[in-house]
Amino acid sequence: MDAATYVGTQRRKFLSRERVVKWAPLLVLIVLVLLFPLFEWLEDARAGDDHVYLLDSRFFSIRNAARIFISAAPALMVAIGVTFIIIMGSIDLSMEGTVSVCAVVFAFAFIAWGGTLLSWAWLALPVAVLVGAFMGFVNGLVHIKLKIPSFMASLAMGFVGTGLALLLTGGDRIRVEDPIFRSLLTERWFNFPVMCYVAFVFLLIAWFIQSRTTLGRNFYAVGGGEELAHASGLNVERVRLMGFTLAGAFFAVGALLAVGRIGIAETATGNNFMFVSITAVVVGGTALWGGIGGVWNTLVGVLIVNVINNGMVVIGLPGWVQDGTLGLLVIAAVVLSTDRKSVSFVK
Amino acid sequence: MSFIKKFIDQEKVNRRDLLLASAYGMGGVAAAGLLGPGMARAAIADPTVAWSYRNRTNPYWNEIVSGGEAFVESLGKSKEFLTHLINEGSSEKSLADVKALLSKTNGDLALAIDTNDAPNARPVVEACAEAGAYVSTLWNKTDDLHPWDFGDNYVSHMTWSDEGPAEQTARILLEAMGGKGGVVHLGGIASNNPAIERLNGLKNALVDYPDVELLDAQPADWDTQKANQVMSSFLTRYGDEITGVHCANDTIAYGVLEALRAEGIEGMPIVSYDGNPQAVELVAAGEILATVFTNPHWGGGITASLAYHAATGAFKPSEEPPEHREFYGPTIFITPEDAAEFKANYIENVPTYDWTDFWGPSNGQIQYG
Amino acid sequence: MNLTRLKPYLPWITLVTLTLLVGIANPAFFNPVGLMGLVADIVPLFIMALGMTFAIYIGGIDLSMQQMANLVTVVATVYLAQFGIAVAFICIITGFLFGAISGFVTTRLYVPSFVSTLAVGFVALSGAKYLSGERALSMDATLRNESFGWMFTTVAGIPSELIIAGVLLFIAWFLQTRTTFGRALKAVGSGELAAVASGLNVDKIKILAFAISGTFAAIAGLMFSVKLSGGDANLANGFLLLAIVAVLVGGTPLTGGVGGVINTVIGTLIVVVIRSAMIYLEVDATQQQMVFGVVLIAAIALTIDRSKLRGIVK
Amino acid sequence: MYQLNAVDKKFPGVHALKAVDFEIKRGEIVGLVGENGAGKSTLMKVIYGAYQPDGGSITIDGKAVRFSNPRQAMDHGIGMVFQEQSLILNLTVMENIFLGYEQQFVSYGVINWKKMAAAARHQLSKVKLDIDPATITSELSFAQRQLVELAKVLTLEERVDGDLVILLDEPTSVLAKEEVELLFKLVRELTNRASFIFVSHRMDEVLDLSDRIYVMKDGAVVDVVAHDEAKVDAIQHKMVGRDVDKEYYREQKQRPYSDEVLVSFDGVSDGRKYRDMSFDLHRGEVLCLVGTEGSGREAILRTIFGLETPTEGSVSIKGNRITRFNAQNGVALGVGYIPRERKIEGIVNGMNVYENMTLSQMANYSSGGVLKTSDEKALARDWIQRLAIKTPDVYKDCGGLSGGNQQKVVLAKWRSGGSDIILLDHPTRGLDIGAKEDVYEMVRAMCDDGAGIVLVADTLEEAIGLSHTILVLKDGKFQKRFDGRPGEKPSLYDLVHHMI
Repeated sequence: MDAATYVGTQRRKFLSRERVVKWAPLLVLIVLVLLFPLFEWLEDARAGDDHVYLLDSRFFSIRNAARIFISAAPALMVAIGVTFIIIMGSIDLSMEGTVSVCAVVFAFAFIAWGGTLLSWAWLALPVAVLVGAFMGFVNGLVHIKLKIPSFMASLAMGFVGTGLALLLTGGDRIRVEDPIFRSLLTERWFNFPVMCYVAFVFLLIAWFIQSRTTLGRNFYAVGGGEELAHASGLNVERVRLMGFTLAGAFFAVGALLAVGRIGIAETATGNNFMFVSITAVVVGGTALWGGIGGVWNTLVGVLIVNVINNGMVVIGLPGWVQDGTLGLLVIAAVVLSTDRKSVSFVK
Repeated sequence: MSFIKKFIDQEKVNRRDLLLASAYGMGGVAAAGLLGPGMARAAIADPTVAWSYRNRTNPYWNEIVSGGEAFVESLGKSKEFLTHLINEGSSEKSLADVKALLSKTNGDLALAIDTNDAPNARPVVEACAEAGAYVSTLWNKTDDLHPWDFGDNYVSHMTWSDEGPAEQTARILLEAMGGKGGVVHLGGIASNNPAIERLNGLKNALVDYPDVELLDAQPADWDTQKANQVMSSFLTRYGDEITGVHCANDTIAYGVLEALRAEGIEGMPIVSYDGNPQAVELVAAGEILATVFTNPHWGGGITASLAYHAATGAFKPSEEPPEHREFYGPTIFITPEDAAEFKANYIENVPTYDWTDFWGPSNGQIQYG
Repeated sequence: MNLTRLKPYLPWITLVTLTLLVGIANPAFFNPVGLMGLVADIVPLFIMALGMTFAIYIGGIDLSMQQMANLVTVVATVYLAQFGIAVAFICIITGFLFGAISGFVTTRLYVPSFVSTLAVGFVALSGAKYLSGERALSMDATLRNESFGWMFTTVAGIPSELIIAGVLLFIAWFLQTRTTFGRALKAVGSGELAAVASGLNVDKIKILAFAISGTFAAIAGLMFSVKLSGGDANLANGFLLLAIVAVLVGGTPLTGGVGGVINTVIGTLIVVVIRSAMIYLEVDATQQQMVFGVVLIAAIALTIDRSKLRGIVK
Repeated sequence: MYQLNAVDKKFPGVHALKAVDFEIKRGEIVGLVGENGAGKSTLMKVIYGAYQPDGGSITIDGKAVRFSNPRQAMDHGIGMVFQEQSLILNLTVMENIFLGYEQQFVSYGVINWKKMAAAARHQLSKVKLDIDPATITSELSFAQRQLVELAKVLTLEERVDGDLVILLDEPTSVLAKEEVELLFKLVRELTNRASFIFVSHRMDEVLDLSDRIYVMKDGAVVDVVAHDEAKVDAIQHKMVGRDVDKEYYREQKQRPYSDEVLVSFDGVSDGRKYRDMSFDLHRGEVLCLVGTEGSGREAILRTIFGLETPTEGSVSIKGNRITRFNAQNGVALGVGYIPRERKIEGIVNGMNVYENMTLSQMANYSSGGVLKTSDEKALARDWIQRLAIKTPDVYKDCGGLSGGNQQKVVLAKWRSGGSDIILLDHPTRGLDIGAKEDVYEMVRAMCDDGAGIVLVADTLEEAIGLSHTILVLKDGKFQKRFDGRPGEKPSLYDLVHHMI
């Protein structure tokens, strides 16, 4: 008997458990998208109005899709950044600080260098991304060189970031009025503002990094088995450092889109990004213990969270119910997209 | 007031303090003796002046701070003389910071404070009275807490009755809507007093406009980004039914404006509150119909000034009438017609105030309903 | 003395060094009354950190504590008139139940505690908003003093709040070090699979750990509510991150099984010293948060015992 | 070709390597044996660059070299196949093979997956493994993963100019017998490509495969034996410095078991790993489950302990039919489980000796939930003495004990709690001879005390030597039952015949 014939090859089943779990987040998203119009239909039906399910839905419309995408775009960028970190099995909680600093630095530079994209002020865009990357780099250095677990290192770096943004602005908010920059929001192609396309391009870039570059694949290697990767000759520290730097750059892109959406850069620009982005990543099916998931999962996760938020207002849920409903739906989404058989225990 | 009566009153106050305060168990007269002057302390020659507020990300608080700084400069000191305590929206930090500062200054403190949340006012005031410091509060306090229950140490409380002004801006809005259509309200943090009052203002106005429907009211937590998202969801739910927007403050209005801009909607009637410089610009440009200026610069300065002058003994709060201890702050309406004038008077040239004219611009004693 | 022998004492050393630094820069810091007050004031934060220790000790985290405390401030304020001091039991039961739900979602539904507790926290927030009618409520002063006035008295010169904290600390310490439950917690934190293979009911232990952290959150919320004489759905905001930081700085790493409640005492004190140092050393207000972050990194770098992190630092 | 000359390595308090001379020639397979702690793993770490020697020199083809990390060693043609499987399970096979060396497939920053797949196929063909290189590694069997691992090391062939030296650290520990034979066949064929250093606890395998055998003891090489002169006894003698008992498996101590049934399986299936399983375990019996990896042996153990719920049939323990399967029930009925993953499932790393020993029976050492620590310590001291556990005191963290002593702590945990149904999953895996003998001694002692033992043995010899009864399984199905009375024991061939 020969080695090849003995160990043989296993055929993968078409509808394996892995596959079902893999597509569960998308399924959840679709269900949610179909669910909210159902409530609208019920409401109108009870009032005795004509309402064709989906067709007459205000939620299920292109205009609302655009609104959801607008609110999702900055969060998506931040969530993509943290996705890389979570794939490595680490966590990054510094996004609120980094986003604020990048937004503020961008606004200051943009205004100082001309205040319109048609001048040298366009340089403020790459400068902001560089600043984000630098903040991520420092975050990574603190984590790796001081051997502080990423949770604590990034949490503390988040404080530093927010503090730095406050120091820079002294509490002022900076308006970015340039109509060309603001066309991110105001200019629409095929019903969707430019910022949606920008976000999509960066999503593709992230996907490219994840699937076609050594760095991206190394994230998975580190997340799948850090010590093993190290033993295979991988410079794990370098991969980690690059990961945090890359995440910082994506946080910066998120900051730019956030400024583009509101037209204001301030210390509070970064608020709320932490829990939203991490929740989105997890809801999308990227496991907190690393090695599984990716940027498409994150897209689905971010959309789930934003669809829930938008849908709850659209169907007229009272304010106080919304938090709890979000909580319950998040649990449901994570439960459905976790392959329970593959994890021995969860903490 | 006779000497005897005064003494008895003083004793009452002390006993009440003994009951209410005294987390250290050193309340009342005994503590006063032990710690130094305490309640008996008449005057502090050179107290530390501090302002405790929520954060620096809201222009409103920056205005407050600028007032506080203007006041210390009027004393011939540098801006840096003013100590800042920022609570970041945490009542726990607010109280802890005050306690630390009291301990550091040994009670030689004149404190102006917004306690972040109404319930937090009591422990803050009690701690100050305990240490013999002088405190003036702004905005948040519970209805059962009064300066006159604490002798001289709780100098004053200033707040704004937002219901009336909010009602007036609402009327401007409803008129602009032609007295019909649908209005949405984006509120502050739901449990904050101003948020409640401003919504009530709108509701009061709506009584006279039966053809206008209040489509929805959702909290936007004073936050531009949240307001932006809530507004775009409103647009989905109500679409063209929305013909006017009532915002609880200016930062919310910014988010609303951007949500409308994203949809290419122009000329939607909007009113807001606070009168931040940026909002005034927007009023001048006609993008916002009206906002209410509460003169935070003056509020910030005069609150610190009251605490300071009480501390130095320049006036004795317990001898002042109730309307000098609990009073409403000033409100100024800003509409497109007077925006330019307002801008010239209040923003481009910050007026120089007489910080010893404590109650000149104030608006009467606080009424509890 | 070499560094390895010093390691277990690093949190202590950090605390003492920080205290001395602040004290030298501004001797007023050593005023005993002020110090006592400083410590008494952090009791709610400390109790919350104590609860958090249980969640982190088993290798999880509890992000619902702040919202739980918010809910409890409302529950306490709303039901004080009706139940008097018995409202404390309602609060504690509320905390226990919500914590148990977090634990259930984590263990039985396989949702990582980072997400499950966050989500349960949202549910608690909804409850708080509903119950409070989205308003700030205040307690009736007489009722409050009748039922909870004792919290603000002193026993032999020591504030009752501190005594409560001490009692809770003792209970937590006893639970952790002297009981089968504490031993089981350690086993779950250090080697969950071995605990399963030893026949321990690991799910039950974890659910209980989260229930305990919920209970402590409730006690913290109750004390805070009484202290502030009121409640609303945002009252306890700002506690969460500080409580986590306190636990971590004390030397209980997120990996579980190491550290414990005594570490949390030190951690909380370190956090408080850093925070009051800002005021004593007159750090500019706009710089405080940044300084806090930097000092935090230094403190964590000093206090964590990396040899106990076992293997990789994630 | 590759030489270590008087290499020295010291750690605080330990002289791990004492002037070790070591040499390997082109195309040679060199065995490396020694008891735990003899310095084998230190020596290997020096060879593949994880440790830097304190003294002596390393030469390749006469030229002195110095590696500061494994990567530099790899660049000199030295590769390592790890004992613990070192593939990253969430990556594809080809990614694993080229992990850390992806650069060759990258142009303009982009990985060319087709090119990598082709290269990976080439590597896999060296180990005769015909799988899609894009397969996710977790979908492979253990045996397949072992081959992928070897293929990964063989990439050095293309990458490095000189000759290859490949270290195989316990490569057979997770493989079933016939898989081992296939691996050996492959290794012999591969000697035209590389030299091998083979480390194993299984003496027969080392003898079988190696051209020369280095015997280590106490950090020094005590003998180098050529293949033809190698004798198990002689080598073991040198390793342990004493004679190994001929009656290795304590057959003379095997006594007949009683009629009392402890565990009874009647037509049990778990729906996945095994089907229609029926057997009885009696008091005093060692019942051994024999089969290849994946034959369902472990799943049966886990069912008895209560970690898995069967879908069909009935399980009775001491006459009680089990309806709710959980570990607490199992423990309460006297079942003790000694898992294969000793460091992960056996002991709690981070808890001390007495804490580990009472973990399963805390109720006995507490009243009202409060622990009686002095009783615990007394228990621990008693069992430390009974089983001769080498530990400075009862406060020692079990993670810091040697493998054999960890195993003794686990055994003490169950035995001290009165468990009389003991499930042994590879109890001697990774233990040196001395520690193995201790375990065998304990197995006999437990039987004498009236315990019933279900064993999944590390080797077939062990299975034959220890058991009263052998059940052979294949693909989750019962094949054949053998009676193992001393003198009538089945032969290796009998078993293998039914296994494959």
